[in-house]
Amino acid sequence: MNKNVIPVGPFHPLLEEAEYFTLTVDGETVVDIELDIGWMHRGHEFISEQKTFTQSIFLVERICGICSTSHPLALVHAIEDVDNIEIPERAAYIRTLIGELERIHSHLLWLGLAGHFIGYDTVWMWAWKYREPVLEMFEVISGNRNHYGMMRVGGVSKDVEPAKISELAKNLDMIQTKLEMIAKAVNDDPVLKSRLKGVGVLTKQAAIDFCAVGPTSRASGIPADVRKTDPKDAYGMVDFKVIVLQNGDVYDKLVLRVLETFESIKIVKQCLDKLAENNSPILNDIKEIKPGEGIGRYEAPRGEVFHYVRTDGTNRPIRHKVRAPSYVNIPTFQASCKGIPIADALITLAAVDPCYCCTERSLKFIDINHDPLKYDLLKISREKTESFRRQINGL
Amino acid sequence: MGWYNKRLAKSIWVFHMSASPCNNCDIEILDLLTPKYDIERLGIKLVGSVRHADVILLSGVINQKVAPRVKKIYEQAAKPCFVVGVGTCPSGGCCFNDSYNIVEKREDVIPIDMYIPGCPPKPEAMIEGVAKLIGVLNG
Amino acid sequence: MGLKKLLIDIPALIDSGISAEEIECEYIYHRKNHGAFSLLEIAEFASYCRQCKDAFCVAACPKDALEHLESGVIKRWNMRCVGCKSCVLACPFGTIFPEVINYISANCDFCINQFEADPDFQPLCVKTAPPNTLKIVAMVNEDKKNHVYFCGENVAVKSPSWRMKEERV
Amino acid sequence: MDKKEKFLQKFESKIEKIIDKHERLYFNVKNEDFLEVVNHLINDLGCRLSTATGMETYHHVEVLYHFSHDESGQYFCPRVIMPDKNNPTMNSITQLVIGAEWIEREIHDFWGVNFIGHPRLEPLMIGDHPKGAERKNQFRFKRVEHE
Amino acid sequence: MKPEFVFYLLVFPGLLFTSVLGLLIGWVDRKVTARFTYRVGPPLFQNFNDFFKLLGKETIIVKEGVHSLFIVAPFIAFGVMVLISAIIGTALFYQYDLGADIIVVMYLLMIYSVMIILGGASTGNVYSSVGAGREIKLLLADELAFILICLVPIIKSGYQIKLDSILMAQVTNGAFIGSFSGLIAFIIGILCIQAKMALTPFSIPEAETELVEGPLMEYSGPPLAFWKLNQLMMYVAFPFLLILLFWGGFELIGIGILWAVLKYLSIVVLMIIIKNTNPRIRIDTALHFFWKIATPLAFIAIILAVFGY
Amino acid sequence: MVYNNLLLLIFIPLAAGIINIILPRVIAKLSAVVSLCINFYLIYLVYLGDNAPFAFFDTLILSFSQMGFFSLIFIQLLSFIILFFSLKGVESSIEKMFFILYPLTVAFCNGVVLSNHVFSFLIFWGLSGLTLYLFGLLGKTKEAPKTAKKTFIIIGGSDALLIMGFVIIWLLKGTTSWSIFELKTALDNPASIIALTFLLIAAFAKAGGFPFHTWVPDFALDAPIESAAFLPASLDKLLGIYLLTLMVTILFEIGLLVNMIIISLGTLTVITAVMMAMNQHNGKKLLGYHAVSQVGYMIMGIGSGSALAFAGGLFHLVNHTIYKSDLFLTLGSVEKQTKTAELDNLGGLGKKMPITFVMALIGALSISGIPPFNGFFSKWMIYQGLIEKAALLQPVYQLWLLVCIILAVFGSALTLASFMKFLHAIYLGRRPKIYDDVKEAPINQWLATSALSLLCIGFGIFALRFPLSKIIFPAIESNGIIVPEFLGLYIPQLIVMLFLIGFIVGMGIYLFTKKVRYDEVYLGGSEPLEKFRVAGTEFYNEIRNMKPLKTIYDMAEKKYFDIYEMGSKSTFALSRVLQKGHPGQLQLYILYIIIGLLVFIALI
Ligand code: SF4
Ligand code: SF4
Ligand code: SF4
Ligand code: SF4
Ligand code: SF4
Ligand code: SF4
Ligand code: SF4
Ligand code: SF4
Repeated sequence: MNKNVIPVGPFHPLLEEAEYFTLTVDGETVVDIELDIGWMHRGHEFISEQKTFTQSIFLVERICGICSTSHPLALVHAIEDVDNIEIPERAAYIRTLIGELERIHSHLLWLGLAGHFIGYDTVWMWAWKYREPVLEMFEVISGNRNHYGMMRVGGVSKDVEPAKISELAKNLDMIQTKLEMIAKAVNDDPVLKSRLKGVGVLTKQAAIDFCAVGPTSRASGIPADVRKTDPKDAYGMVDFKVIVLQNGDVYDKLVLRVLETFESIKIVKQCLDKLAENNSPILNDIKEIKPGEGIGRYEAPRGEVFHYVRTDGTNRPIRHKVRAPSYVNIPTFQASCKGIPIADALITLAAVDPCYCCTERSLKFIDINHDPLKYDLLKISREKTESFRRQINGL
Repeated sequence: MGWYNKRLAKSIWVFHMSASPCNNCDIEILDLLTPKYDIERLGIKLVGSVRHADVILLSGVINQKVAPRVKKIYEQAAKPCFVVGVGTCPSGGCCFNDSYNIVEKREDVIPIDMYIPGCPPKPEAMIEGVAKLIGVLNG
Repeated sequence: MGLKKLLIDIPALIDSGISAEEIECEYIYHRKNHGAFSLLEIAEFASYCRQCKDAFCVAACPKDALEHLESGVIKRWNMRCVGCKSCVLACPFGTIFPEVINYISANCDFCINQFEADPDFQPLCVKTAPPNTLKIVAMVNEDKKNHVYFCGENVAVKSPSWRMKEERV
Repeated sequence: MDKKEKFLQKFESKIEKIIDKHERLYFNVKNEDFLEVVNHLINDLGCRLSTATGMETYHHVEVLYHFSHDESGQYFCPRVIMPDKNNPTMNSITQLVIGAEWIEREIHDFWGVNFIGHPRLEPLMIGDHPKGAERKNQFRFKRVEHE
Repeated sequence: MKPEFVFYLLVFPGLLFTSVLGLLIGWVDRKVTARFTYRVGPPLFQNFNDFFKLLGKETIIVKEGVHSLFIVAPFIAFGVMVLISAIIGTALFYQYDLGADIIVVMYLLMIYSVMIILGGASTGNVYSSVGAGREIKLLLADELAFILICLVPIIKSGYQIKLDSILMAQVTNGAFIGSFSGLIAFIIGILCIQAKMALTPFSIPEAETELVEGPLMEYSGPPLAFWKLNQLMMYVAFPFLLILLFWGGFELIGIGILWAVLKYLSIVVLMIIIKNTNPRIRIDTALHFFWKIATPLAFIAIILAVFGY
Repeated sequence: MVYNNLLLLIFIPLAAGIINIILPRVIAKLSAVVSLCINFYLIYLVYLGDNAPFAFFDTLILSFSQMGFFSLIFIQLLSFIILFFSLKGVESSIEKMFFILYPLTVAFCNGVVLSNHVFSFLIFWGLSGLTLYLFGLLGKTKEAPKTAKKTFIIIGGSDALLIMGFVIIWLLKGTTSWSIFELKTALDNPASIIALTFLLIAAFAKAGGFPFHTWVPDFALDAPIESAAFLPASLDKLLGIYLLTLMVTILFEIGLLVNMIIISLGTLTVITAVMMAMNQHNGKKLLGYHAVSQVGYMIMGIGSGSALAFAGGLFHLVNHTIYKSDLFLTLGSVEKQTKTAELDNLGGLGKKMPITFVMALIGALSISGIPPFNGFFSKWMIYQGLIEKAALLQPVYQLWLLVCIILAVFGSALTLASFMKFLHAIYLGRRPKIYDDVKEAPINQWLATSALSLLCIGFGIFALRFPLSKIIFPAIESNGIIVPEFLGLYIPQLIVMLFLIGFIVGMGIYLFTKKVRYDEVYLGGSEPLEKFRVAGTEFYNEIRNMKPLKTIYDMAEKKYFDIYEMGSKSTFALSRVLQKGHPGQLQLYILYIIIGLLVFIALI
């Protein structure tokens, strides 16, 4: 047979990031898929080892902006795991609140993008319209729409002002009713259903073999959810269900995400209630991190985020490993994309909700030469600070 | 070409190029298209092929692997084509300056005409940036 | 490391006029790790510091990062310190060297790993420091006459010490 | 932790340097026994491979695997130590878990670990990019040259 | 060739009229779409700005491609679109046939697809090639149903194939849309032109998020401007064709003008609504839909028409 | 008597063929060309009225008829152009044989269309089949002998039926005249229907109508491509359709039902062949299937009993021979340059062979019936004829006819589709590296294809002015059919003018505003590696894999519908005997025909 190969990427409107697949096709049927990553590789693990833990939290937030609190949460879990640090109850609720709000916005984002990818821009616009209030809630809580900077080792950095809680709850109710409307519209759409049902099936066995996590695996019938199996923060104290569906196709992934959004709303409501009555401090200001190693994880909207840190007693890790959910979910394409038309393959690629940003963080190299890296603006500003300092010292 | 520039200013088709960002800028760029911000009312449209683009929205510190591609894509764009660096990443490298894998001088890879700082910049900031660009085009 | 100790000769170091930044370190886990800074920090709090009762430095620290340990020695908690150097300004005795109190703290592991492999090992700090300022010595006891004091297991400091003068040990 | 106890008993002779703290179990395994342990973890205990961490220390290169036992939240982390820093070699677990393919490729890319039995040991992240590779070599194993 | 033909072609209802109306209707499309999604939408002259802006941009030609074909394709398509709209328009507005009957129009319409395919594929771009493949498959899908529905007015007008005769037949006997067969054919006709214009749910060849605009991917500058213009001109030509074939044409006196505008707008808005409430379907689903659902329905319309319903 | 233009028309190429056996190659080419040139002159003389019939011992053997003259013109025209194409580039090992067979074939074909006597008709008919077989044997592929055999058996078998058919007619008629033109039979008894069937089979087999078409694609694939352009694409079509025309006008009185059946067979031919063509991976085979599918239109037109459609059918025959030879020849040029006609391996040659590409494009658009090319005009006439006919029928017949019309119109969309694939796979898309130094075809080749393409355009735009009014209408009217007014309206000149105005306006704006830059292909930033290509041959996989079609295609691929393959199994013994007796000698073959005739006469 003649081999036709189609490259997808690195800049392809399918995803907002640079990614690169080569699809071998027969007509329009994908017979083989090859993945090439590294376009987003910025060396987070390496940078993190140059920064203090507190800085690292901000750094890992910038691993990826979509679920930008998952990585900080997993990192603080890991650091806390080194030294068995406890956090105050209020902090636990705030963490959970932020985490779940983020799940809502992230799932809505995916829902919208999925609509966009199959040319259904109306879904995109609607989903994103109601994602906006979630971002506003973030702005009320943390001051930022994204990259909230809320996590700290031992607690959180900002409190939820009690006066705002009722407003937030009201907002949430609004979102819920609107979401119910969208969910209904999406679920009842026969064209959408016929377009997505049975497309890009990831079997349970394949999900296990590829170690898939998060919605990708839950849609294939694997009931794994870090929030339940390793409840940190307030997850042990709130009531919620883990949604599991069986078919593993794109449609199930869609439904699963929609249902999960409602669970998240439930959790957020509980957190808000608890926050209204609880008055403990929000930060356990720890003094130092002992040498040791720790594992932290968190159920990001896309699945388990895994952080491993090893410390030597300074305020920096000596090894910081990040494993993002997409890192294990993306290879499942090899199982789910073969033998289906290009149009289906592309929506299947998107159904995993892959984010290459965090798939391609990574690694440190040991360098004894301290060769200075060259930078521009930052360097200039640092030099400026340095000269100020010298002047002050000189005085 | 004042007349032409005015047309250009009223019809800016943007191509969105993510060169190792954290994705947040990209999401916020997309956010611009959605109901709350709706930059289509300024005649701005997102296009999929760089051949159609008038403005390339570049986000992210450019890493070594993606740099040649970024350069290539810029060369493949139909001129006139402006490059707007969205976010702190293209303007200052954000927190990635210590990385071994990013290019040292982004301007060597792609001539950036305008920066919109912020991490990520608020959509309002981006709109303002775009408005400034339009202002420049209008002369 | 056994009996070997890393001796820091502070007067000699000051005399040499060379900044501590220029002393290299072969600690591999962090790039740009100034192992010597952490040595100096140990040394300054151990020998120069007057260990004031109502320590100005402690009071001045905006982040509560300084603390009197039970032994009287001041300890800087690296998770709290933001390197603002208020303590440097506050100390009436100029005890605290500004360059060592950094936000990003450095570490010296005394090259234990290397010594395990090679007993005659000379660490990079010893090699790159001005002659006789840093050296590996085999000592069993403190040599108070020559103002050589031990801090912890692996370090010896040669410096005039307020602690000794006031016989507060 | 019933499972953990049993595991420790079963492999008493094969694992060492056990660090056991609240639901995380770190232990060293020799390369020869490694596959057996992993096989037990995956097929008998039903663990899921979270990831693996490569790291270089003064005298060796090590790879630390993280197996999550999802039912109980327990982590099993076998650590394989390779004393030959210039040419670290160990067994690949890709036959047991397909999902390890990328993880091991990445470790190969950054730490030069040769996984025996890996189907496709090519650089993953920056390997094929000449400049990246050059930089990577600049950074990697400087220590060895220095001595 | 009479001189007024040039007027028909270049001014009304041909080039000038169709392109201006097309650009305006393009705005209606974007505006309605925007309102659908709670947005404001672009300003009135947006499409004009887009068009003139593209004229001033660079044209990039792919080195390895077939240059002349790449450049000529959009203009041939443009010429054909102008021609078609002039033919349909003269029939509608002047009840005069401009040298072509309905069969010719049907075949002329194919040229547009041919040009998209040739222009796109001439670059050697894989996406364009896949897009070209889809374009032709889509053409096959809708063509069958389209032939059928074009036969309905032919039958109903007593086997007339001249456009003005079909129109006349409606003037005397009432619009065909009033009969069962006419109605069915009209509805299927809307779906067919939806597919011919490659609007969602049939935006398969140019699937932006899959194929990066497919055949148009490599185009830039003036040729792209003309492609976009062609697409917008179809917004005029196709509804006009439907009105001509089924809805009794226009009666441009008094209240009739309002009726004419309403007829036209209702078709356009219906298309926009379909476009906005459906996801893009797969090409095999489209084939399936047109061949196994629309065609039998259209055939029923034909049977009804033959028996006079 | 010796000097008779009609005889000379046969004799000169015959002589050229025979002396070519001893002439060296270069002169052989020359003699072939010269013989055709003389023929042109002869035709001119005939046109001027010097068309005395040729009789042999008082038996009228050759005579002039408008229909025959019509065919004659196009036989010479096509032969000449294809000969010009073949002057350079025919494989040297077969060149000698080629230039012997070529004039012979022309001679035989001329013989068929000039024959008045049934016997001469049959003999020339059989001889033209023989040269077809011999051409098939010249093929270089492994399958060539098998294909040649298959061709021969189908054609030869149908010849036998043809003979029987004529004999039946002759017996029914009960005359002593053996003139073709005096055998008109009414279809009122089973014997005449059998005769009609036999003749239909012969015509279909020669022209390549369903279900006797199966030799055409195979022949196209295996025989030398010039001969594929020469015989199945043009001369055989002319002969087969000539026979069909004879049948519907001269030999039989045809009723409505027969008309409908012939139309349906035509439709079937159109659809089945084009569906098969769509999924071919070899260019020659694809063209071969199209050669079949287009016959469907002619059959529809000629068999419909409507004058307009009849004229359309004849015109379509002309057009088809033109554009199909054009397509075969361009493919031949490509094959000569690249050594392959496998669509999978080709691609992007449009840049390297621009003239060939344009000619192929024109051919492809003509065959797909895109206005203003010639293919459209004839199809348009056929549709009109059919629609006109439908208007007069009972509802049930109306529906039947409408289905045929729909399928025929759709068939041209399918044709367009498969030619888009054809063009894409050969000329567009990405060029594999190995073809980087492919050159444009030699001048004789592209001149030949250009001539054909010009004919495509000219016949399309000036259809009414020249080919229809000067050649085709007279041919029809000689049969007593008056061509009525057109039902629809199509003024190609006007359409083209108007189109050109629009086009020039657009082009003008472009030329005024253009700023051109050349660049690499844009693939989202990835390197344009050689492997990133879409050959285009799999465009129609979705259609192929659609539910009911898939089984049909699978069956077709297993040759369930191939009358020869099926027949060869059942008539194995017979065919083996036939094979033994086929060393390819002329005398033997003539002997067979005569024996067959005698046996048959004896039987009756
Ligand atoms: S999982 Fe995806 S969205 Fe979340 S941080 Fe990682 S890359 Fe971003
Ligand atoms: S402060 Fe924010 S923008 Fe600045 S470098 Fe840090 S993370 Fe980036
Ligand atoms: S002023 Fe701006 S930069 Fe400074 S802290 Fe506030 S938000 Fe950050
Ligand atoms: S500027 Fe900030 S938000 Fe934008 S890509 Fe860079 S890190 Fe992400
Ligand atoms: S002893 Fe070793 S680790 Fe400590 S400062 Fe010296 S070189 Fe660095
Ligand atoms: S550092 Fe200075 S102020 Fe602080 S205890 Fe020592 S001498 Fe006192
Ligand atoms: S430098 Fe650190 S220890 Fe000193 S005052 Fe500032 S925060 Fe406190
Ligand atoms: S160093 Fe400057 S910015 Fe930092 S805490 Fe002190 S005063 Fe604030």
